[in-house]
Amino acid sequence: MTDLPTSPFPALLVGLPILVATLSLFFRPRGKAVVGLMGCLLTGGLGLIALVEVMQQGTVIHILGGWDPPLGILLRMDSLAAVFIGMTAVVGVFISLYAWWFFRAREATNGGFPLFWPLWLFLWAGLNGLFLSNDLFNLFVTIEVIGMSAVALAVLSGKTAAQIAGLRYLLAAITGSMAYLFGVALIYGSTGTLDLGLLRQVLEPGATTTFALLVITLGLMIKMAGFPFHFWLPPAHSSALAPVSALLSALVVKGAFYILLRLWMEVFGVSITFSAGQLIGLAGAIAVIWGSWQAFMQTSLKLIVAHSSVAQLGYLLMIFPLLILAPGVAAGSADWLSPAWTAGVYQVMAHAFAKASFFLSAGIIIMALGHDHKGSLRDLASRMPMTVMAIGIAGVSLIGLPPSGGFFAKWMLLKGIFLSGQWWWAPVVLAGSFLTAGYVFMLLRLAFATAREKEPFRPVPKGLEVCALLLALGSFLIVLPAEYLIQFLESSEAFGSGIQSIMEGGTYGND
Amino acid sequence: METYQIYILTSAVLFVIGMGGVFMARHFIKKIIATIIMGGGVFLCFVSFAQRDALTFADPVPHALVITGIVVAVASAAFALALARRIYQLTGEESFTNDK
Amino acid sequence: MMIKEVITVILLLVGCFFFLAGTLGVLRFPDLFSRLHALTKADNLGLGFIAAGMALHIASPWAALKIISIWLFTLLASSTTCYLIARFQKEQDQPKNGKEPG
Amino acid sequence: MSVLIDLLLAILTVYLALQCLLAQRLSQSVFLFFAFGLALALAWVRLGAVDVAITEAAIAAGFMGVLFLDALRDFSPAVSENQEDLKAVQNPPSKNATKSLLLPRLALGLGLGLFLLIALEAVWKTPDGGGLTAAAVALLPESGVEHPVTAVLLNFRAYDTWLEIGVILLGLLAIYAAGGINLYRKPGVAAKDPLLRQVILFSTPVLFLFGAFLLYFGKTGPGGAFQAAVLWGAIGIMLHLGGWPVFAVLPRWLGQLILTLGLGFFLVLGFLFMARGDALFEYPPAYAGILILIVETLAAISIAAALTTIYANINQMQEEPKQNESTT
Repeated sequence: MTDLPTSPFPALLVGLPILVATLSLFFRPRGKAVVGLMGCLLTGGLGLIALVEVMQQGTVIHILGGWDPPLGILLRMDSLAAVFIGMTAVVGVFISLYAWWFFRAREATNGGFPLFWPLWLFLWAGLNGLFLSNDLFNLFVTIEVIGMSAVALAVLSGKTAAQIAGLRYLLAAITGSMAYLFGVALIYGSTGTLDLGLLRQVLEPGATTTFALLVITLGLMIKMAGFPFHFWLPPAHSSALAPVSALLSALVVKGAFYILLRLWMEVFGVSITFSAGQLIGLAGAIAVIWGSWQAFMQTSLKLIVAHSSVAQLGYLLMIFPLLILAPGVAAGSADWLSPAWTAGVYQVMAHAFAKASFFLSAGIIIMALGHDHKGSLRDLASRMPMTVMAIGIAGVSLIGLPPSGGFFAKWMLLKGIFLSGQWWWAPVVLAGSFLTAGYVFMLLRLAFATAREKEPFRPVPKGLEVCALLLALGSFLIVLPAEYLIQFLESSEAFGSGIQSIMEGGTYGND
Repeated sequence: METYQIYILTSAVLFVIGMGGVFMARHFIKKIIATIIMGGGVFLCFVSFAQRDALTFADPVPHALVITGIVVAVASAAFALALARRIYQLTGEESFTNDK
Repeated sequence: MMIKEVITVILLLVGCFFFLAGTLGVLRFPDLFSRLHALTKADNLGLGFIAAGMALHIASPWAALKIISIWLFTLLASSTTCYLIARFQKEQDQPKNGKEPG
Repeated sequence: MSVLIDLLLAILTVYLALQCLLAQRLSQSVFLFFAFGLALALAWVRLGAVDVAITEAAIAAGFMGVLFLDALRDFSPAVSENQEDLKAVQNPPSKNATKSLLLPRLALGLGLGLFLLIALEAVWKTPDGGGLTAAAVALLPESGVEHPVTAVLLNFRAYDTWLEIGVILLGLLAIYAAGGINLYRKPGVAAKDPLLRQVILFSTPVLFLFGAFLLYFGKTGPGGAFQAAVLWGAIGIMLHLGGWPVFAVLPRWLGQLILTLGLGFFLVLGFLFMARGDALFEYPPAYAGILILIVETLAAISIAAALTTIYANINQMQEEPKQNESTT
């Protein structure tokens, strides 16, 4: 482990945003925004440079304090982490630019929400830290950084609805992290280490490991709003300021998913049964159908988009049953593992780009019209063609029509489903797509319909529309380097691996 | 029965009490207190293991983790309390109205 | 040696008695003022006896000093709190301008 | 005999936790919460975790308890009964409504009971992983301090501790975000009581000295930055209550500097050594002791300032006028 090349980037990716956030506190509101934006661009650039570094060098590490695990903490940047960091960098930079114009436009009335910048930089540092962390307890600290800054951003608007939703979100987040930490305590007690790499070697199956897996999964499911713990997500995401909604749905919920994936695949393999995977998949499937249906029934644009997040996150959970091999299936013969992993990573990226673009567009519409009732979208195509185009493109990616990133993800998911013979998931994927098509086309139909009476309309800065459109295009462009990207991802140990599930009925090792 | 075994059982009980409290309590403040009780259970679990693994002194790593954890938990609880009080000022509500 | 231990035990027992009396008082007394009285006076006395017993028991004078200072700080804190609570209650009991006591 | 004490303490802790959640009046909950925190602190002393006990008593029970106590001024001023009971009196629910509420609660209760059984089995059967005591002992001489917990906090796992100091600052920012957009508030109403002010003035230097003692003692025994910070934070809170709002009278930049010094210096020091070619937070063993002491001192100052400011902000939420609603 420690013979891997050392790089300063992992440390910088966490340290720098927090340093800039701290510095920005010294400035007055306008200065906070300038320093904050600079910090965001810097962090984004750093993320991309780090991605290139990993592409050239392979996995890099940073041994914090010079103390080897298990006593010390190791930051580890493999290709999976690098791709997530790169995605955060790109989406983060666009959202930051949008936020700059968005808050400039409202500076006169609301003071421009200067606290957005330090909080967002803290959030970014937390996300980078989470992707890089290789230590169970350190992961807890990073999810707390993410959780607190995310809730603080969500309540920034000062609206009552946002604050009630924010408190619900915060209580769910604290409960989730405490459940996670209970699992960590049990794992530490039974192995004496917190390092993921060492844990994989020493973790033994048993009642304690199974229970730890249960509470850790429970905690992370609460954090990523997996069914049935999705209740906090729609109100929190829909009541936040537009750039914040985009951040929350594009990036924050993916953090918990990333840990869940890593821990299941890299650490807890010894305790996972085939039916556990099916259960998670079932939760995902219900989320897909329920979330899409709810989105279809909503009347305001932001609520539609927020419910759609529940559904899109459901797809992510549906890759878990595919990655767990039934007893007796050899890992070598399972040719559906790579498509399933690809589906997961691409679903994360496509959703991040498309959903960010969707929320940013919703923010533009609210800024122009003053509200976001879906009926008001009438005749928007002639007045804001760029925004409607962004919604259209992002919507196509969410539905999963070719040649979008969303299509690629769902196609790979279906491929994995059929190759593995778990055909019962396929109708869910298709039904989800149809329901998504339902609400996306409903919105587009309204946008192109002629209005009976013209609503008052305020012009919005062009920069906002460009950011939303570029992000929407991003959800298509990610398909172009697919082949190269998958090849790169395969250099990560986790990517393409499956779990040899243990027999049902608990054949515990040392019971 | 050794000391650490008593407390480790207590830790599980506290964790479940706290978890139940988060879901079942109605008042904001009680929900926040419940999260702290949950945390108390988790930290007790860590510290019990530290005592079990003691040589000349108890295992220092869980102690350090717990100190970190307590501070983090208190920071989020303080934030939750601030939000709860703000909501009470704005609406006069002391619990989620459409609570499950 | 023997005598010192006997004195310690006696001091601890007396301290326990006062604590018990104080607790009983808090539970049984009718109103806030008499409860405060039980809580602060009897309990502080009890703590004082226990502290004295422990100080005698511990050989090192440095540790004994620490124990005594614990008692002094508790005295300071509890008398201040007692005074503040009592004053608050008194203000509540004598409403100005006919306002209802809350 | 000693098992009996532990058993009693364990039962007391569980009882207090339950009562705290079941209490009818909010004030009871809050006072039982103090008691719960102190019982837990005793449990930690029994388990040989003196550092944790001090932290628990000071931050979890003390600071958090004070915040809860302060919140009592706010929620349902005159009526302290549970809100649901009050509502039930005002408009008695139909039998159906009670029934529909009872069933999910029963299911939840049963589920929790089952969960408790699995949890008890899991913790009871935890295999002995051995912990990291031996590893920590082996590397202690290189850490620059003699107390193993301080070595883990400030050297072996300094990254976690640094992030944690960040979380405290983040908590303060989050409270600003929840309360509105003003970074600075004017001080609240000062306590007029002469006795209170005298007691506060008397306690301030004592608490300061005690905090400094804990901070320095952290090198060799239980104590350290967090414990010291809470004591110093208590000074700030008391001064605030006594009518000397320390942070509101400081110039703005100085206040910010004090708040961010711990986090910033910790990181900048780390970056400096990184520029030399070491890893982040890697200290040369020869200087580790003194560097850790400096980092701890600054961290303690910053945390104390953050705790004071958090209290001052939450304390003044009541007087804060309603913020005008803004459109998304």
